[in-house]
Amino acid sequence: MTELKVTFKEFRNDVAPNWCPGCGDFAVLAAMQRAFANLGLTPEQVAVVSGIGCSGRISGYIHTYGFHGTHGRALALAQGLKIANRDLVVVASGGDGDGYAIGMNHTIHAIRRNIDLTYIVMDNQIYGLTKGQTSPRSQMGFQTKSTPKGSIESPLAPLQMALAAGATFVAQGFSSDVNQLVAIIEAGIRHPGFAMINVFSPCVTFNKINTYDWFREHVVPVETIEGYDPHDRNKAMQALMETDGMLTGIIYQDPDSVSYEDRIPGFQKTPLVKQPLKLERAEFEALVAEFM
Amino acid sequence: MTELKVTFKEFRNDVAPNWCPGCGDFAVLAAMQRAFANLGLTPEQVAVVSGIGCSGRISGYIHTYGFHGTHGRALALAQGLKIANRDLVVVASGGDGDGYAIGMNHTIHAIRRNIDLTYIVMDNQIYGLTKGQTSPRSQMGFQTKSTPKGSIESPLAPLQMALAAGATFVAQGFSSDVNQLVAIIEAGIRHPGFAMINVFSPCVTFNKINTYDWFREHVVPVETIEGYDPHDRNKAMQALMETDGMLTGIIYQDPDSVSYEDRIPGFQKTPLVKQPLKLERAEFEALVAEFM
Amino acid sequence: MVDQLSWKVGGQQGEGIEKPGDLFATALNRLGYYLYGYRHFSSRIKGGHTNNKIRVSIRPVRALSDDLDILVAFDQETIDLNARELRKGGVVIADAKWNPRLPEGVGDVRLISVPFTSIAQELGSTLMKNMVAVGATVGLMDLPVEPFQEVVTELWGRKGATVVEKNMQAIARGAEFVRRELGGPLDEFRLAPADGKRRLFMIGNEALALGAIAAGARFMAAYPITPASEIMEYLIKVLPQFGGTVIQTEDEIAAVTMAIGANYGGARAFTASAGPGLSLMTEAIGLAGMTETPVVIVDTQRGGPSTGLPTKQEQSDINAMIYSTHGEIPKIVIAPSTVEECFYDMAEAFNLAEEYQVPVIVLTDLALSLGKQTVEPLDYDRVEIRRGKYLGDTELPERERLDLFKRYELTADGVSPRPIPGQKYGIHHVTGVEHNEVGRPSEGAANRKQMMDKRLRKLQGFRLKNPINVHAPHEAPDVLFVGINSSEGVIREAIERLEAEGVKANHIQIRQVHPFPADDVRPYVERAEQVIVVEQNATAQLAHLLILHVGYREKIHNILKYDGNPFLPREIFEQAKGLLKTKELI
Amino acid sequence: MVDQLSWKVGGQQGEGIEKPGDLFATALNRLGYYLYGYRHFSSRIKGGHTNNKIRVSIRPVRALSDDLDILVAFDQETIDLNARELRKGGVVIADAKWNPRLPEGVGDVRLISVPFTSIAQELGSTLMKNMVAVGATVGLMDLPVEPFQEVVTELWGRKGATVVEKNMQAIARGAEFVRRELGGPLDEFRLAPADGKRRLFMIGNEALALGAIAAGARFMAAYPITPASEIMEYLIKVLPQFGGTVIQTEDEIAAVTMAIGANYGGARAFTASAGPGLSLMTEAIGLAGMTETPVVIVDTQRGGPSTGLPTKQEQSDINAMIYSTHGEIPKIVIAPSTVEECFYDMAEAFNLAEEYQVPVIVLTDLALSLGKQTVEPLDYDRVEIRRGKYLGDTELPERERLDLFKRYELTADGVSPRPIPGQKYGIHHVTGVEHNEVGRPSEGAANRKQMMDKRLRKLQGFRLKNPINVHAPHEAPDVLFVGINSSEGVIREAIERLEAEGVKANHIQIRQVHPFPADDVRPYVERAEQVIVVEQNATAQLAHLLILHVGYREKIHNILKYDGNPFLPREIFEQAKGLLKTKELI
Ligand SMILES: Cc1ncc(C[n+]2csc(CCOP(=O)(O)OP(=O)(O)O)c2C)c(N)n1
Ligand SMILES: Cc1ncc(C[n+]2csc(CCOP(=O)(O)OP(=O)(O)O)c2C)c(N)n1
Ligand code: SF4
Ligand code: SF4
Ligand SMILES: [Mg+2]
Ligand SMILES: [Mg+2]
Repeated sequence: MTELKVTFKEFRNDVAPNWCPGCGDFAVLAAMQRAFANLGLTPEQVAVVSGIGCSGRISGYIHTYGFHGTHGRALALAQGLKIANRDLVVVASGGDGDGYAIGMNHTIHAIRRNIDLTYIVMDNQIYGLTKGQTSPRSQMGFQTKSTPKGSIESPLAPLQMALAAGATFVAQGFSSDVNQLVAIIEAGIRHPGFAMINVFSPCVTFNKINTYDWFREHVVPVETIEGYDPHDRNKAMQALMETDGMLTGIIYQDPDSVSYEDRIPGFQKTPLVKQPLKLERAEFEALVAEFM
Repeated sequence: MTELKVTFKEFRNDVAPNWCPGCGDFAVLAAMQRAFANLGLTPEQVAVVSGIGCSGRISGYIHTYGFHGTHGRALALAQGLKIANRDLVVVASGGDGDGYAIGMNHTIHAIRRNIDLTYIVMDNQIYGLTKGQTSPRSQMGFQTKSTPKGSIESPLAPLQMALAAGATFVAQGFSSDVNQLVAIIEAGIRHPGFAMINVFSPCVTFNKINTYDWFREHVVPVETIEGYDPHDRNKAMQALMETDGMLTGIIYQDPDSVSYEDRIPGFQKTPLVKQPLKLERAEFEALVAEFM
Repeated sequence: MVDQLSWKVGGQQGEGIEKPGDLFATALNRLGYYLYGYRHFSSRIKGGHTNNKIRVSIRPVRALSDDLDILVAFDQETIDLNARELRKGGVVIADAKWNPRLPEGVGDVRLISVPFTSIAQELGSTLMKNMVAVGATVGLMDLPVEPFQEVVTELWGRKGATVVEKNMQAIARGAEFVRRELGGPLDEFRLAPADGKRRLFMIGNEALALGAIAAGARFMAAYPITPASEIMEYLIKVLPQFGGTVIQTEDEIAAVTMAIGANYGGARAFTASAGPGLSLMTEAIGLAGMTETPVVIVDTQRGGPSTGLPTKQEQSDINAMIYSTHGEIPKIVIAPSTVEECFYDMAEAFNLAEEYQVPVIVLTDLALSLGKQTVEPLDYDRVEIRRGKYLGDTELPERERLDLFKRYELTADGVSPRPIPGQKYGIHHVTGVEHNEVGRPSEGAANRKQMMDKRLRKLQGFRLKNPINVHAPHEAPDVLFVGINSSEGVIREAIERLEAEGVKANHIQIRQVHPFPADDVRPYVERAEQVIVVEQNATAQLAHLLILHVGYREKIHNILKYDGNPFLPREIFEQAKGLLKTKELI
Repeated sequence: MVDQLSWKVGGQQGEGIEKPGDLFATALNRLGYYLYGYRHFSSRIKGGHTNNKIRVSIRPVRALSDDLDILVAFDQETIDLNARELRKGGVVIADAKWNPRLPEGVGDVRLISVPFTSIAQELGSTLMKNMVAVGATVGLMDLPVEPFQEVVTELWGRKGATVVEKNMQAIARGAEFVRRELGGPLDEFRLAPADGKRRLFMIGNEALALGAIAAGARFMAAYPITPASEIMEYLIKVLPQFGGTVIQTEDEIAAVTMAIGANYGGARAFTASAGPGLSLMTEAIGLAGMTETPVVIVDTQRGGPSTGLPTKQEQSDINAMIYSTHGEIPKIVIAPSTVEECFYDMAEAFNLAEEYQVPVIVLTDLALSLGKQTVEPLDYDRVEIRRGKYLGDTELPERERLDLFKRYELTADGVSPRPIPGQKYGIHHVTGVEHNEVGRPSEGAANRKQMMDKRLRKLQGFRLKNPINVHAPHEAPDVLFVGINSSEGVIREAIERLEAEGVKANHIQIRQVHPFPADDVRPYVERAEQVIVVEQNATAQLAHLLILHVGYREKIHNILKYDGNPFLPREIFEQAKGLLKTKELI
């Protein structure tokens, strides 16, 4: 059997990422590759859809189908794609600016909709690609190019928002703990519905506050919480609030989640894209007859 | 002193609202007029900015300054306006589609920013003006024009989202209880920062489920909760989750809220709009000298 | 007996006045008459005047008539606002209940007060006053009652035989009352018999939706908006039968982007909206252009700018549809003129989108999208499915693991083969950033130029099968009329009258808006003494396209209308006469 | 001695190679030389080749030179990519550390290996290798060391005298090394002395920001994007001094809408972005147009479409800026050609926005927005503040309580008086729905027409003070060059060479893009034998504006470039010669 086993190398391509050395996004890339391999997926079964940002480049660094879209719209692309072809494993990804600033609306509504996708946000609490402005995740007082006197906006709590929006799967990883991240992504992909995964992915170039060390000191793995039950939405919310959003691991999963696709009236298991385009003459005539 | 007292009639104009008889929005209009009067405001001190929808028409039915903008963007207009003239009382308003579908992103970021505005969402859990499609507030299974077999998306919990976004004032009213609503709006306007107010405002024409009676049965006024403390964010979140978002009254208020305007470095108490446009020659020359 | 007749029903919005109009029109359609309707309504739910003007004829009609033969009024406001439109000898039928009266200065018009409400009450429900009103029309026009029986049964059959019976009684009573009042049928309201053929009766939006289904679209993502919502609402009802679905998105950006995502996945998917939605889609349309992802987008034009006149007729998005989005992409814009063309063009749009791998915008206007009209049979066999270089159902040849598929291969026609996700040997990358042949970001100058050239090459020489509709009987006409979208019928009627006065007029209707079919249009412009571009906007957008692409600026004149109402034949006729007079042609 | 010289420094992005370029340029600026720079960079943070090409001259320069005199290379890639650009006898200065070599086929070019790194190490930090490189240039060009001392002190003074001293030593050591290597200064690298005047040295974005402040803008709402971000970043630093602020919004829709809200409130506010942002603003721009709310929007054009080439030069948003947004609004689009004009036009944009109560788009391109250049003194006295019918600081006459202010009064010029919220007798309503004079929604046909006419009337006959920049020495020129934005300088250089070959060439640069200044442009087109429109896009957008508004299609030719790089004088010169030859003019 060993020769059949997919390894993460199957998901590597020959592009050298243009991320800065040490960027947290390398770990996210590696974790995605390993998760895909662990799930026994083949490259053509997967599509990685990404937004614009340093993080958004990820779709070009992985050997799967990839769509690098517009800023903030990865989830809209991904949802359309999944509706077209529900056999695909669709992973959307991007930065915290992409997903929580310009794209926040789609994030919330994708969560509500619960289409079977996995969404990975590389949360570095800053805008990397545009060279270091504040992001909705930047802490109050955080000094950046755009907030030289410190940010004066309250940072978003994306996972609390996700729970409030009715998320059925909420998890958080950290680039320093690739094993945990792999497990989270695997679980997210297996989850029947929308999996919301926030990853602390340090920007070593522009964010000198929320560094690897800083995160290491601040994260609270769910395992450290006695008897943590990831099936209780209210408790999950409480735990997030109490840890100021620093909880990592699988924070909440609805065991009864039914994906959007499975709720659509008349929607088939056979992907749309494999169904015939042409109507039968009789079908057409029946439709038209309604107008006579 | 009586002759000086402002009455809500000051805020009435001569337009007959084109809302359906019985629409919940009439009560919101009346409550706004009474709240303004109770606060001793005069019409020119107030600007009502609204979105597009049945509810959005409200800016035309009140005798104050009014700006009826584009669908979903009332808050962006309102924030710009307030920055221009912080002496104004700015109230933004619109429907649940306006604020929680197309405009949700602005809602969240306005909350984070905490500019001193009051935002009133007339939440009828449906799209009124476009004749009865599902809204992000529609319950699962809710049948509308756009969901004849029932909605299959999980409804948004706007006030939980608001708390997760760092709201400093969160309240909920109901068109049947105008007195409560007046009190909420007054408190919201007095609150130094962003006041998020959701109002159950039934659509008598298209929503035959979430009717006045339905709400009457389901709302949970905060007063009915023993020892409810509106200053505890976590408790407020819990109470919202436990009541499935049906809590009414002032649900949370941060007593230490400092408005965005008061945090902006160098921002004056004198409104921008009253400051001179022209630079002094010396100021200009100092700026330019930096480039030599 | 008359060949045609114009009927209008009016009342307060939200009071169910759609019913009598629909019933009247459907019954007459069943009798084989041709119909053309236009609804006047406001951006509010209840209250405010609304009306439905329907033209009935024994011959095809594609325009409103200038005047009105019969006005059915459910309130005094309806009479006050519309009575002036009645021809000499026209009739107002109104509910006796509120003592209807004709306004001052309305000349030779007859008012018949029919006790709509009391008859309905006698029959058990005031709701039936609508039926009494229909009956009054039946009496006035001396119509057979059978088709009404049929439609009433379809409408209320589920509620039981008594309900049907009651409603039919209401119709009979209304008819009887009017017959008695008139003392016998008036010849001027009796239509010549129709051919009795069953024809389709639908609005443009329904035809667009049918076209999409016929083309194999099984996914629509959309956000509600007037006057586009019916497309989505129809598909929501129908698509589940075919395994498809509609997602009502959070906004139009999500809608179009989802449609792009689904097309990337290999499905045929689309969105539809009106001006405000299209404006929001601007960035995404550029993404489709840059990534060469097919996508179809319907723009049902309404009164602009901004929220504008959401329920009114206009044709003012032409420029925006051609030029919107930053940078330069290939894009196709087509504009059907009739409901039939809505169907065929919509189906064709999906072919074009896939053949050229570009966004295709199907442009309609409110009158076309919402006007209900008699429609010639829609021909199943005319709907082709052509997917161009789509490889989704092809077995791709094996290749080395990292030898990515050249999704953007530089080809002679600029179009590259297109595998879809899921295919084993089709892996490639797609990006809105400039990219190389396998879709990887590339900033190189040479690659950039090649890729821009490739993309723009795709539509060089592009030509629809029918880029313009031509009615050009004259070799050397006095005037060429040029129109777009719903104006075809009204221009033709104006031309009939002009021809009757000796004017030689040709007429083309622009269906291929972009790329502009200059070579097709030019000969007609050249041959004409004068050109009159008829369009519903204030800045003569279509005329400017002519000037830009064809020239002959000095020949080109405009008839513009931008008050929210569709053209009437008389308006074009008279303004054209004015323009022609200045040229001393008449 | 030479009058001008072209210098380039290159290396890996994110390795601080901006420093030596800035230091070199600033020092030469202090000496009174004129400079013109263009940075080549990529859409990534670290890694990837970047370079900064700077032209230095004793006379004003507004274009890059075709070739290069000196290339300072921090890696072999820089040599490989740029050595071919060197003129015969040009010099590469490179770090000896990595054994630099000239690529095959690079002809008569001299390579000087300077031990950047080892000298820096000796001085205590490899970071100083930049300074050694600057020193090498100083040596090669035989420059005085004082201005460097000055700039180094400004840069590192805060870190203490030792740091300054060390850096100066690094410069001295580099200079010394090269002098020794050359055995004395080479005349061909010695610049003729400059006038020693202190001039401004800045990028277009800074000038735009200064223009906004000078015009009284105290609020900017924006979302970061290349190549616009510097505007926002500069204002973030500076506006607090003047009580103003910048909000970094959640997206561009919020940005422009906030700016509209602030303008409605009576402040002067604006936003700035590039193509993708502008596309997202499409709907809001329509709102500003419909509600007649002034707003200024900067579009810094970059390579499109979609994300395109975010760090590259292009001029491809012209059509989108004119025609975007559904429906029809009055709108002004102006395009400065120089950094000075960025300043004045930006300030003027606020006047126009308020005088006409319309959105004003200030269009630049990447080369203009980011190219750092010597700038003539900015004249405080030339900045006027004109607010048109703004009534915000007027005592309004008393009126009845419900007698709303006629914010949309129908006036002869179409512009209506504008009170602002807070004024006691100015209460009115504003809406993007069609409205009456007091701003209440109105669907009436007559009102609609009046209001459309009113809005469109505002810009009838609109004309900037300088709608075009004119360099037209010839009464009957062989050719008229037409350009836009940053191409002014490069076109002028090409013309100089053409004139040297006997071609008579006029030149206009379009500053008023919309409404198009047809009457200003026409005479120049008429008089020219041939017209060559030089623009950086693939579809000849500017040329089409000429054809549409002025005609003379047969005369109009294009020189297009859309590979992401700015024009070089030679390219225009040679292509123009080609075009002129076909006309047998040369
Ligand atoms: C519509 C639009 N606006 C702005 C930009 C410029 N832009 C590119 S990436 C980015 C934000 C990057 O931040 P984030 O999403 O956090 O990604 P990171 O680079 O930090 O991974 C911005 C503003 C754009 N490409 N498109
Ligand atoms: C960009 C845009 N998209 C769509 C519309 C159409 N539209 C008008 S109101 C509305 C939603 C109304 O629902 P809601 O906001 O809940 O307000 P309500 O009418 O229920 O008060 C929509 C979709 C629009 N005006 N603009
Ligand atoms: S700038 Fe930050 S986010 Fe971007 S690649 Fe570098 S380290 Fe990563
Ligand atoms: S449709 Fe509903 S929301 Fe709109 S006015 Fe009528 S009752 Fe109110
Ligand atoms: Mg980030
Ligand atoms: Mg609603």
